[in-house]
Amino acid sequence: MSYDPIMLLDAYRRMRAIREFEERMRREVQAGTVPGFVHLYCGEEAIAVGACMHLQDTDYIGSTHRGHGHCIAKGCDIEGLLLEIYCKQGGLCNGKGGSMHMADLNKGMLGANAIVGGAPPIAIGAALTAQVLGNRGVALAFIGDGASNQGTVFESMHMATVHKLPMIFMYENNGYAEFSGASWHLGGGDITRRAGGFGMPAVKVDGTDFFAVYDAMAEAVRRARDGEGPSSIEAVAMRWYGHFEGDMQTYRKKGEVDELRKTSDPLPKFEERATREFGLGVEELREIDEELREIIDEAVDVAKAAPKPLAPELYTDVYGSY
Amino acid sequence: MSYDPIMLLDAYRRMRAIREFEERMRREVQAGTVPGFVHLYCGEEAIAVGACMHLQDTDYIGSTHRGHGHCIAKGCDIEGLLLEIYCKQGGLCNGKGGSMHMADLNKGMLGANAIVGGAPPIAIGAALTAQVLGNRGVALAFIGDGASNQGTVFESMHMATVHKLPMIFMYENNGYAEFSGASWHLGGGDITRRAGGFGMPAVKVDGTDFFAVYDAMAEAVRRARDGEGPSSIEAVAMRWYGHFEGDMQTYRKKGEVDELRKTSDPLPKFEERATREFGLGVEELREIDEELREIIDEAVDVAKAAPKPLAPELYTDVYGSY
Amino acid sequence: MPQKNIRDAINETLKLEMRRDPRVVVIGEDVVGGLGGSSGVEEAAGGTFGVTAGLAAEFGRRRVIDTPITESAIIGMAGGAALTGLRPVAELMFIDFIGVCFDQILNQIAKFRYMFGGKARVPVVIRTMTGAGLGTGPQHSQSLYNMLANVPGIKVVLPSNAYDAKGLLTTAIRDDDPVIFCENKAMYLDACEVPDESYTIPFGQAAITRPGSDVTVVALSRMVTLANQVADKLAGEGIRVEVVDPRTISPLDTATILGSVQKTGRLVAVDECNPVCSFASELVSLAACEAYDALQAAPVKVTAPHTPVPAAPDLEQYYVPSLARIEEAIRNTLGGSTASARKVV
Amino acid sequence: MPQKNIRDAINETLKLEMRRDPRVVVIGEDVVGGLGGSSGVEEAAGGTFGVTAGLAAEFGRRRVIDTPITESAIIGMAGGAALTGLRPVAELMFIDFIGVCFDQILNQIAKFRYMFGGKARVPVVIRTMTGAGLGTGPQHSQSLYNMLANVPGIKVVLPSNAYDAKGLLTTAIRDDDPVIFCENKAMYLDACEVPDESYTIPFGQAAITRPGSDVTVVALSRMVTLANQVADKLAGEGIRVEVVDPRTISPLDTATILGSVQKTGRLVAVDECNPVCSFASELVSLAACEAYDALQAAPVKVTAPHTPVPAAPDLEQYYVPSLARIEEAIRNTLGGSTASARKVV
Ligand SMILES: Cc1ncc(C[n+]2csc(CCOP(=O)(O)OP(=O)(O)O)c2C)c(N)n1
Ligand SMILES: Cc1ncc(C[n+]2csc(CCOP(=O)(O)OP(=O)(O)O)c2C)c(N)n1
Ligand SMILES: [Mg+2]
Ligand SMILES: [Mg+2]
Repeated sequence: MSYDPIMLLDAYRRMRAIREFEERMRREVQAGTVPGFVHLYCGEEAIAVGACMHLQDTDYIGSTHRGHGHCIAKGCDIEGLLLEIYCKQGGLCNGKGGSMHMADLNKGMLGANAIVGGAPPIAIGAALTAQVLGNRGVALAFIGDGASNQGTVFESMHMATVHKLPMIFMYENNGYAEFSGASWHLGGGDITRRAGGFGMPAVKVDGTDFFAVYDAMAEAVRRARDGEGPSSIEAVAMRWYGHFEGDMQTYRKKGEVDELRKTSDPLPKFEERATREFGLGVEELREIDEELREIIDEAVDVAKAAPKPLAPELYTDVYGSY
Repeated sequence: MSYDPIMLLDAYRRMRAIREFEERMRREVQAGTVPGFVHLYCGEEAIAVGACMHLQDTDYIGSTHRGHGHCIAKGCDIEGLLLEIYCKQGGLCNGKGGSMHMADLNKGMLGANAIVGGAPPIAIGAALTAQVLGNRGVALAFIGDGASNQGTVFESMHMATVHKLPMIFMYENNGYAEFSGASWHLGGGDITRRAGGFGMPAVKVDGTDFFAVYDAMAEAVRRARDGEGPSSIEAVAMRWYGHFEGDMQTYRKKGEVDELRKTSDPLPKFEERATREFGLGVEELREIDEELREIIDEAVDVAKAAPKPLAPELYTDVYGSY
Repeated sequence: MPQKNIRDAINETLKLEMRRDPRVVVIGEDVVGGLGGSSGVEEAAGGTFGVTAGLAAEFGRRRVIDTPITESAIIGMAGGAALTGLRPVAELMFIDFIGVCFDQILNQIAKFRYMFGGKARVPVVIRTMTGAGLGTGPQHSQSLYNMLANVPGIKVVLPSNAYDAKGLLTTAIRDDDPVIFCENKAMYLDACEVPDESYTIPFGQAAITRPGSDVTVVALSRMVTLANQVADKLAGEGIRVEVVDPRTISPLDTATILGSVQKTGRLVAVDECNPVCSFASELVSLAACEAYDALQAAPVKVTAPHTPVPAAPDLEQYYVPSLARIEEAIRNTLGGSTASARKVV
Repeated sequence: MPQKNIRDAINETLKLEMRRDPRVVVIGEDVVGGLGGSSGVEEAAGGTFGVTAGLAAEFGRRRVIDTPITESAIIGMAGGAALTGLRPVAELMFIDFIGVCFDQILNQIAKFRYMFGGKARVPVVIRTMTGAGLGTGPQHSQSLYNMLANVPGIKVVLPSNAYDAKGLLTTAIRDDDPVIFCENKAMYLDACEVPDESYTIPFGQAAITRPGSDVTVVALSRMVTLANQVADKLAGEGIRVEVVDPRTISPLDTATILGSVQKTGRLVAVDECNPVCSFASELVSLAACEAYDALQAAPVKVTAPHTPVPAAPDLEQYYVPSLARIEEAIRNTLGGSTASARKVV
């Protein structure tokens, strides 16, 4: 496969944006400035970006409680996201959604979702819209390894096969669901084999390898756009941090994450190949790094300084018409 | 495999009882004497009986809206069943359950269930009890082809594999879910392949062949009792009648059922082999037929004549203690 | 004007709206039927009770969409389709099945607009069947609309006749918010005059089906029919019963209800739900909090008891509010009391 | 007597009951934690908030059962186990997740005994977390217990302090009916005196946490704490507030509530549920129907508004009933009215 360097630069920018964003969020949570539960995406950047590089604003994604990375990969505005995480006026959802319920329909982002397994049924609805309108749109649901056990997820896969929906099930196997390991909670099952049982192509890839995700996704998107129905991709990439910020992670052996950082960091992995094989310049990547750091610094400042929603807003937006 | 003739006689008796019972119910529904929705089991007798011949009263089954056959196969009292279907005093559930909710815990029958996919989660609970108490008990859920698409069913299979529960998933693929055919509603999926994806042994058998069901079940029960975990069996046997009594069945081609009666009637199939290979006498089978006809005739008379539940019973049995 | 029953009025409304707007699609189990069947017939069902009959023939299977038995996926898919440009009318065959898909209603569809800061439109209608009385037992006879009225973000509609069914369903399909449309399964053949052309009935506007000044009876769905009958009977005795049919319970026309109570000073709330946290309790609470000074007697609730719906028709008849119990409640609140109806309940 | 917080009181109760009866098992997501983890640690969680900590060490994983994320199977399995001889205590992590397993509660567990003609015993407890105030947003902050109170066949318990939590949970585990045990997530660290030994508190028996004669405030769970504080404050002004904590809302101690209203003539119902068909509406309805003659003023409801729970803490503080709103309601029903608390709501 060959890759457009402009696409690759864009992909790098998005992965780096996620990394910077999440590392900053981590420090902010530790400093106590962020309300609610926060679940970080570090280590899994290549999944969201490898997937979303194939999608337009008119394609849709359904997300999870660990949704920051999906939002950034799908092109949501960084400042809008931060304002939302800080629950401020002008946030993507005007502060009513917060970290676990961020959405941006204009960018085809159907919402983070604090109900595990909540998003796939919604995402197949977006796929149905594309099918009925015949607009070659596709929809994708990000689904955790833990979420892969939820009945709603199986139902969604099944419905998608019956109706040959233009749908992609992107499983993010990050090794854990809360404080339990996937090797246990998947029982005798295997995400990919289960998906295959529903009669759709199902592949397993290295989720820390942007190119692996991107390639698998290319075929899944082609199938979907050509009306051939749904596909499943299981991307394996351990999460670097706890289930939520504050998790003591006693279930992990010491040094596991240090090891991951060394051997499986999606960013250096990408950079190595992209610079070696596809001519990206290390220089320009560092410029991107710098630029993103500034953007995020500024956006965090803006978010912190922004006004809180006013009390009467509690009552608005329940209905479109009353 | 060799078969105990006493067991075979018993199996015949149960299958014949189901057939007589259901044919009689059909005439009664047509005569307008039966309240509520009634779903008949004719054509599928070998599944319930092939399964239940391996079970004791202390083993449990979860059933469906099409539950008469399961009840009879599991040893529930015929008169108690009829009283219940007629919603009379003395019915298995004192008339509060009716055809779609009959249960008999003393016989290990956890209830017919009018919620499609409702029973499997309950059945794995019975399997959990057996596991925790270490009593070598097993549980089995009957699940229709249509029900096999319900999230609760997938969740139950998964939970059973994770905990290696002594559980059997007995899929009754009778070709249709209401007015839609299984070849369509299963999409690209296949019941057995899907079950296999969860990591349990999964086999497909001819559900009109008692011996095939019985043999598959023998291994599944052994595994379960020996603590090796759950199994799935898909037994294929078309239903002879409509989804419910009254269904016009325009989705079926003319003559389909006549053909089934000729080629795939589980009773003659059983009789042929049982008399030829295992020494059952045609004479004694005819005596059983006669006897059952009388039992059912009498029980229907009893049920029709029995007193209705009295108004105050509306208010009882909501709680054990108030 | 032509007479039409509720089933046909709903069917006609679906057709009119699908003709009017290509984004309207119908989704559900056996809304057409016959796929995968051996006869190859085009339509084997048209809905369990025939409500969606003929839709596929006119609009094709791309817009009239059969599904497997998988309610979470049905409702979620309808919600997701609504978020992204369709206007789905999903069918939840019986409201009792809400348990297998409740998250998609409670936490997803109902909350999208709010969670997303007002930036979502969620034009989805969920048609479903409610009500006891047909001997269908504990899992096919419930009402449960009280639970839905409790959920912010959805609208809840309960038509009591064919004319209202058409007008309210038209409004529901054109509305940009999620609507649960409750069809009482015992009423499909109830007929009245229904115009052929489209019309809308606004949400949150109660109908006074019997004007009166002695006592206010608020009733819903099939209970309106019973309340009207009792009102007619008592009119013969000179008792002027006002029957108010809210038609939509979320939003609720509190002004009309309170206005009536202010006039009559007496309230009987008739409701097929189980009593605790029921819609009847809500009505009584509304009157007690907002029309306290006008009340001249204790309000009376006529509801199902705190029991599941029994399968036995002989018990079920005592489960559902009856003419006798409604009449007794009216007499009670007027100060009299007939012993008769108390016998059983 | 030792001081214990609610978390520890519940943990201790589970241990005592598991020691007492080998049929008691605990089932839920990460009630232990750590299986399949790389460290091999014995217990990585003990419940999200540590409520089940140490159980596995004492009783082993055969009785303290971790599960995948699969709530329908968890709740159904617990129900089926209860039908067949165990006494499971299942954990539904947040009550908001009820949507993904509601059928197993609504149509299965709650109805077994009735559908089966009284021949089933269903000794299952579902522990779950309710309540807003921690900034956890629309899908992790709901109350929803009103919906459960509506369902015949289950009992619904909401302790307001550690002493009650222990006594009520003991009763729940020993009860042969399904019980939903609602733990307010903002109260786990609230402590009071709790004996070390086992004791039971009967269901359907309200506690009067503040005796008074001017106005009755009925409150639940965390709202009891607020109501007590307001009562204490107003006592300084000579206003004698009686605070009634029903403790169980199904069954409900109507006698104590009505007795109090009969005495005071005034009712304020405080409830964290959304208002329509809420438990507050049920309380007002109870008083209006059954204590009509005693009422001296319109009852007042203090509830959450008809909106989802917003993520923004700055909005959430107006969502949850507050000291100010309770105080205002009390003054209103007493005839006075302070403008202050109205500002926002
Ligand atoms: C229906 C439901 N059940 C349980 C939870 C609690 N919970 C939140 S995240 C989570 C683990 C999810 O694991 P996984 O799907 O692997 O996603 P990850 O956190 O690893 O990204 C759980 C159990 C929930 N939010 N919703
Ligand atoms: C949750 C739920 N959805 C839908 C229905 C309506 N319904 C009753 S039986 C049935 C078909 C079931 O098909 P299958 O599982 O194949 O069983 P069969 O009738 O063929 O024995 C349907 C859709 C229901 N009772 N419950
Ligand atoms: Mg995970
Ligand atoms: Mg079938």
